[in-house]
Amino acid sequence: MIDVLYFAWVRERIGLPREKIETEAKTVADLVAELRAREDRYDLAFSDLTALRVAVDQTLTDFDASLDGAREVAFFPPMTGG
Amino acid sequence: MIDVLYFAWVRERIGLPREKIETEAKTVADLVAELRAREDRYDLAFSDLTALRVAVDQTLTDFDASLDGAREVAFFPPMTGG
Amino acid sequence: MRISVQDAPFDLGKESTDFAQGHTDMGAIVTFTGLVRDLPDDPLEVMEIEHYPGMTESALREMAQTAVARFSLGDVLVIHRYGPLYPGEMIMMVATAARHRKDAFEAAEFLMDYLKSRAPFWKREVTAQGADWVASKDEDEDALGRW
Amino acid sequence: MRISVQDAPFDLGKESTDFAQGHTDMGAIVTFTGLVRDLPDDPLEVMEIEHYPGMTESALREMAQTAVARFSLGDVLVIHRYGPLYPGEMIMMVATAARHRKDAFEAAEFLMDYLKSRAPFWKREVTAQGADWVASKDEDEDALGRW
Repeated sequence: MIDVLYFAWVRERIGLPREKIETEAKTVADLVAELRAREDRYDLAFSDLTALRVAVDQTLTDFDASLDGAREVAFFPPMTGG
Repeated sequence: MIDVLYFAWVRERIGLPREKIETEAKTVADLVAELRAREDRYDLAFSDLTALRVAVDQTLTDFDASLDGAREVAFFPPMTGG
Repeated sequence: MRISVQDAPFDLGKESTDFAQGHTDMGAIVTFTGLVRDLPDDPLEVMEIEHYPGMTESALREMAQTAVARFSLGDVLVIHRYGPLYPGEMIMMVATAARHRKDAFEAAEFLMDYLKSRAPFWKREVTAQGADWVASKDEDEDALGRW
Repeated sequence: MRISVQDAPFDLGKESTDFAQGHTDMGAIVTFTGLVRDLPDDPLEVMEIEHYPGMTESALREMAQTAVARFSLGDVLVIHRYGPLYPGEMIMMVATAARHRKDAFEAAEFLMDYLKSRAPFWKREVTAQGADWVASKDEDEDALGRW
């Protein structure tokens, strides 16, 4: 069981800010593939990975990062702070 | 007649902050030569021109600058503001 | 070091004074303040800032610690707001204290460059025409190449 | 644009707040503040700053005008004190307002680099061992090569 969080327009497209997901995914990319297979709104949200960023357990990482031991994965667009 | 001003250690070496000088000097360098010929304290103050800066009518310039029409000449060490 | 992620406004004057008075062994203090621009002809009604509670604080703290080590800072302050912000309001500030001005300036620029592209904040602009998420700028990503 | 050469202390907080509030059409405000370092083991008793009345104001104004044009500033503030200054006191500040952070930072650094070597101020440090004029640093002169 893993907490999956969505921010900004990813949250809007998927329609919720967070959910718990039962998954055997080994990597972020595996998890993305599972999510895209679920429903069109996920497929649309993840259609261009170059427009997305991912954090595992609140640390920025890549889509090929391992989910071994991960408790929280977050997807969001490039940050625009400051 | 020209106003000559001294700042920082130049003022201390010469022993006064400003004086009026009757001169026919064409350039700052000519004026410096006149002053050095006056007294040891001037000769000492102007002994190393690389350690000095000059402003004519409140604008930084060089020692070969003309004094044509100048009303005020100031001698001082490199600035240390900020 | 103080990191604050807050919805409430902050007092730039008080923060600047407190920061400077706390570090009189440092000769140079730099502050940067970012504001929601208030342009008479601009249709912006409100800017909404979303963030990632938990990660935001830890990401800012890590950036600040990196800056302290890299630029020999005596101290650093980062305040960043979230929620609805209206034109003219202050969005965020950073302050750096160092012995020499070069370190204080570079540390503040380093923090701003990282904060722009690596701290989990997202801006949404609401105008009469609707609402849009602010797109990240290539130049902001490129700015990181400097460090 | 405000240029002030004064012996009286200034209030960094009030100056920062006033400057920022006056320029809400600008997205970025940078301030630099220089202080007399107050080090417990340092023998400095007082720093005396001499200046060239008349030329100081015009030199600072010219630098500020150059910065406004070169970095598209919305405004600039320069305050510099003279006279005796004690450890912990603020010597001077500059503030710059620009649409974007890069201009605000660069303008503040430009002003500081010029102010250090081209504004007619001279510092004298008084310690238990006596008094000495502060020597100019080659690195300050070199810093001007950047602009």
